[in-house]
Amino acid sequence: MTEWLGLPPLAAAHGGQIDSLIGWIHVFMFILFIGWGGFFLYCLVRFRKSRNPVADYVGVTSPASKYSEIAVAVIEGVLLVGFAIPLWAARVEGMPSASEALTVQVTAEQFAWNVHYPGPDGVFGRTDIKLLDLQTNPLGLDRDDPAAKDDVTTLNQLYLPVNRPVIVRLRSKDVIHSFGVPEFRVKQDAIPGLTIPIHFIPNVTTAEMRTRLGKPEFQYEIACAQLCGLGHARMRGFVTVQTAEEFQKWLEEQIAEQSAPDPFR
Amino acid sequence: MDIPYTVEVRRDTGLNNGKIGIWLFLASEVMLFGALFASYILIRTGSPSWPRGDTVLDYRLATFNTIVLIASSVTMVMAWASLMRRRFGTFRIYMAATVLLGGVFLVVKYFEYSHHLHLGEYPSHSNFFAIYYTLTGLHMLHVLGGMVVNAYFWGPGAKLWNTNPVWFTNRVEHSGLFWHFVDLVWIFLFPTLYLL
Amino acid sequence: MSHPGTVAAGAAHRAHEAHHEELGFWRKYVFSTDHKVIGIQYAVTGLLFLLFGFVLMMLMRWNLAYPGVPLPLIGGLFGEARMPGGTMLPEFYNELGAMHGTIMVFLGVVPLAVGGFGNFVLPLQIGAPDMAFPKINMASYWCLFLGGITMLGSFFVPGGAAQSGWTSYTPLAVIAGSGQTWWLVGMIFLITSSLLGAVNFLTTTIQLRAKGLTFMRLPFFVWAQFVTSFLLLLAFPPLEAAGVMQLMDRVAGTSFFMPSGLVVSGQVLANAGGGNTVLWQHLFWFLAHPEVYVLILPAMGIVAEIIANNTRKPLWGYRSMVYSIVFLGFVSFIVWAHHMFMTGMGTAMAAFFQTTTMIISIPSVVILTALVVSLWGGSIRFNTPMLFAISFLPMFGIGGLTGLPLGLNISDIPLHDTYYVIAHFHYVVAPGTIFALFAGIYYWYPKATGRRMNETLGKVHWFGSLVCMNVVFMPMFLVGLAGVSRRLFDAGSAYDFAQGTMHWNSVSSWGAWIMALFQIPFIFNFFWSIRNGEKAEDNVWQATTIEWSAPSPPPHGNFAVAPQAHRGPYEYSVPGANKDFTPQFEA
Amino acid sequence: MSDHLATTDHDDHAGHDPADIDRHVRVYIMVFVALMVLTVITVAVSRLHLSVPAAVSVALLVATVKGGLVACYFMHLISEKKLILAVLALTAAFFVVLLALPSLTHSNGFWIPQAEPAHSDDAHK
Ligand code: HEA
Ligand code: HEA
Ligand code: CUA
Ligand SMILES: [Cu+2]
Repeated sequence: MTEWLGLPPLAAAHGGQIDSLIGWIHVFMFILFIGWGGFFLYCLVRFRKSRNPVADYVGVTSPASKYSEIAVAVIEGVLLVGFAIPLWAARVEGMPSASEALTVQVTAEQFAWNVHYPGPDGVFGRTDIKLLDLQTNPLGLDRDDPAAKDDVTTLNQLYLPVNRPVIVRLRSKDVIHSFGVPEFRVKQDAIPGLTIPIHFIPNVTTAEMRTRLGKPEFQYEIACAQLCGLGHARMRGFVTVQTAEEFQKWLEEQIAEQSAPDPFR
Repeated sequence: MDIPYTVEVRRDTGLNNGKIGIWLFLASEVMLFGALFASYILIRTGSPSWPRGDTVLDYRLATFNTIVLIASSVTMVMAWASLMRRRFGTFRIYMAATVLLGGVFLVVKYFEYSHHLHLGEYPSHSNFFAIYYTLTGLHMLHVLGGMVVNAYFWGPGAKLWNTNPVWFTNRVEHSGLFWHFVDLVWIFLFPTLYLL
Repeated sequence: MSHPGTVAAGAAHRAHEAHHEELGFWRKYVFSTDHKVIGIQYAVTGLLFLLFGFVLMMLMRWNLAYPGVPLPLIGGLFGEARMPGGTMLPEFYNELGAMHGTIMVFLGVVPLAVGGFGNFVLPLQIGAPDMAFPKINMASYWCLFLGGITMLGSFFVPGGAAQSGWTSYTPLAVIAGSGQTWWLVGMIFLITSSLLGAVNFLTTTIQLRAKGLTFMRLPFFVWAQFVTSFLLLLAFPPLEAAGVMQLMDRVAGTSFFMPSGLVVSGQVLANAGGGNTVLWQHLFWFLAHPEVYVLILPAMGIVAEIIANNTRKPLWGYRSMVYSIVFLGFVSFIVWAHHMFMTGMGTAMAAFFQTTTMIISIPSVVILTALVVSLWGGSIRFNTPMLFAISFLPMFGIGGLTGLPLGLNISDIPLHDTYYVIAHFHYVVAPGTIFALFAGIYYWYPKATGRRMNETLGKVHWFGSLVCMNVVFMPMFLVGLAGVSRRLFDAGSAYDFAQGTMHWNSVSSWGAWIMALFQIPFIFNFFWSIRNGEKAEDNVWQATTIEWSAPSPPPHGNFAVAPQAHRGPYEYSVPGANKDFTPQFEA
Repeated sequence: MSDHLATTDHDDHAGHDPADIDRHVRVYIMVFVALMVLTVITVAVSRLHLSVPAAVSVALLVATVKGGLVACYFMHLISEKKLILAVLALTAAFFVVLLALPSLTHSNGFWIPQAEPAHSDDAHK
């Protein structure tokens, strides 16, 4: 129901609820605006000086406006208590269990998204600021840590399996960024010093979205939404949603490639 | 038309302009220090360890300063009371004492600061020192401001006594309100920074 | 009572001639303590800054419409560091953006709406000879002036002006170039100015009301200024404190807002760490949310005055408007974190701030409804002030209503920090507040100068501005709904999903540039009418409030005989009266 | 009475005749003594090294009493006009809001509470 608002195509399970809230609230706004606006225009025409030379000291006596104000308050209350609060609770508290979900760590920096998969052991390898190297090891991952052996890191490329809950643990190395993926109806600030988990279920693969939109080049994009410096406009990442098998295959390839001994070390 | 109620009080509010003005100003000061206290709470509760004030600061100096500042508040209120009793000479003595006590406070503060700076404990040393310097520094500026105003009423400003004693008394009362407020802030700063 | 004004003038001159004639040029027009002169100083300063802020924005709009295309003709003027070959660099865009926001809010609208109209109109409207503390009033203006100079000067320091947005979020602002330090110092001046002003307005309103002018007989404009001043008084100090702390973080190396372990471009920052980034946001929005009501309440006050005058009937629901505005002021202190929904807020606090945000929209609805309903039964005159004032209503309506989806944090997820937010608040501040301010200028100009502004030019100005404002800002809703972030120097041209919105940016930009042309009649009118405008009598608009009993322009001291209020502020078209207005000041 | 300042229309501060002022002065002295005693008490209690919550409560309690004495007597709030008390009540309300809401919001965040510093545990010391 929200095409008319021009929202981007939807590709996450929870997005429908957000969209319908946005849709309904806009309907509500339009009705109010048309109602007030119609009355307003009518007054301007009907009570212009040439038509109504003598003003009426009392004006409106009907209580209609009071009822309309009460109606506004009630509707706002319903949207608030009925939708917004419970939906938010589901967003932040309905964290899927670590076993069913895929957990990924995304560390923002000026001006890139560092993606870190724990690999099959489900444990993120140790990171250390001293190992950090802007070119070769932007996360400072300690490859000697056993837990890091099967870890996979990528730059600006987030691969996700379709229809499986994802937990993205957001962090930042320097300033505040904001992780936004319009099609997923997801946005969360990445704040230095905090690790903020968000979760969602992507439910349309990139391939499917390409055919659906008729755009063979289509990619889900991560857009930084918080001013973070000169490169803010270029802090673009990509999300590729694949079937479970494709994703598994990709992950294994990456593990093989990245755990290979580093010839330069 | 002159501005009314600079000296006499307005019937319905029972106040003169200056009294309202100074209290409004103090209200904004409450919010100023409030923000700093709020920051203190948030930063302290968020940090894994926080030094007890008396392990890094000299609480004895601060206790001395507390006594000095409280004493200056008393002399301030006595200065005003002397004017109410039309004893201008006593007023001068009390006012001088107030300013001098303020000076003592600043001197002690000076030694305290230079001691810490000497040890290399700059504001950047830790969040404890950051908040310590910010809060006490801002407070010190207030002491300084209050001293300037009080010195003015002790010296050149006192001429007003001869032409409009009521107005002068009001002014001293208002600058006293500020002075007491500065004292009051210290009363909270003292335990928060030095004892806890 | 024939003409209280003339009597007032004569006597005022007799009483004051003696020592006021002696004031030299400097004391009279520059370092003046007369609220009217200060008000005009404020207003002109505010207007100049509005114009300046607008120019900054027109530059930005070039790069948004034609990203990467060199700016023709003037592009070379800004130097290689900012626009090499006429192409805008992101650092210059960020500079312009941060300064546009700061200047418009703190140096444009606040000085004009509060400093200008508050100073000029409020004492006259309550029948006072001046503000309660004239010297503090002067100090307040000069603090603003210093703040303005500091902000302007910051464009010329190495590295340029502040670039971290008007919100100056940490850590970005702490690691930014030296322009940010100037920004902070400038803000400290501006805050001090507003605090001094607020003390003065509050004391004046409480103490210097004319005899008989009870609180429930105050014009709505005075109420608006009164509540506004409370907001300034209590909300600004925390930002002052925060400004000092950010300054410490920058120059003394403290870490109030700097968490541990920051790594900037591969380098570990040498801060002690352990600070709290979100703390800055709390302190900033503790001010900045009330601040947005500082921008809107005086506007509502102006609009209310003008609507009552030009419908020739009392404001409908005056009492409920007063209660609403007081309530609104109160609640505005507890909604601030709706700007911070995406910082990781838990359910309980999110619910709290959403609820207060919904609550605070209700008094706005009540006030707007009362203003719209006031039209019913009127005998409406469409002069320039009235045209601007009635345009305010639907424009504010659009801006206010679009605040609702932002206020519910679930719908705020896709909309936060997109152009939807930009569109929302520009509808309230630009065709909202700015229109109300234009209305106020046309309305009180005769009081300040003794002459009216030209009506035809005024109508051209109104029509062009109304159309252009919508052309500028309506497309931004679409851009925002499509998910395009704000503060992108190239309008998002790097992103595929933003491609569908790029054409809207040129529409907005052309709207803005054409709107600039429509300001020319206004600027001309403003200066030309000082000498050549049609002469205005003291009560040109046949209005009822006390300022119209003073001569135009009012002399020093305003009234010779203290005026008295005998009735409510908007007694228009009283049944049985011999004329359609019964002023407050007539016995 | 002529050697005393009685502001016109001054019906607060109970008139301020000589006896009144003398009584005030006696009150000031008593308050001074009380403040001194309380200062000694806070310092003494802090020497006991109570547990943090207890120490904080005692210290703030004593400070509040001291502050209250200063405000009520030196600043005459005890006999001040309603208008000023109202302004201060409003300020106090927002003061509490400012103190409480940021901390509450912080403790209600859904981030991982003891966030490991993004990269290294003790990069700085
Ligand atoms: C004057 C300024 C002003 C005003 C009045 C408002 C009013 C409101 N604002 Fe707005 N807001 C801003 C200025 C303003 N705002 C600014 C500057 C920002 C961005 C800051 C930044 O990030 O840089 C912002 C951002 C902002 C956000 C944060 C968005 C985000 O960053 O994600 C939110 C969220 O809750 C919000 C909500 C509201 C609400 C609920 C109101 C309510 O008070 C609105 C209530 C009004 C109504 C409901 C209208 C009722 C009227 C009618 C019904 C009559 C219609 C009449 C006719 C048709 C004739 N605003
Ligand atoms: C009061 C506040 C205010 C006002 C009035 C305006 C007015 C305008 N603003 Fe602005 N704006 C902000 C406050 C304001 N803005 C803020 C806070 C931001 C966020 C900054 C940030 O991201 O940090 C912002 C950001 C912002 C952006 C987004 C930038 C980005 O995110 O990258 C854009 C984009 O188009 C924009 C455009 C405009 C336009 C076209 C106007 C036009 O409406 C301007 C119209 C101006 C006039 C009509 C002035 C006329 C004056 C005269 C004619 C004076 C005459 C003089 C004499 C007589 C002496 N603004
Ligand atoms: Cu990262 Cu904007
Ligand atoms: Cu807000």
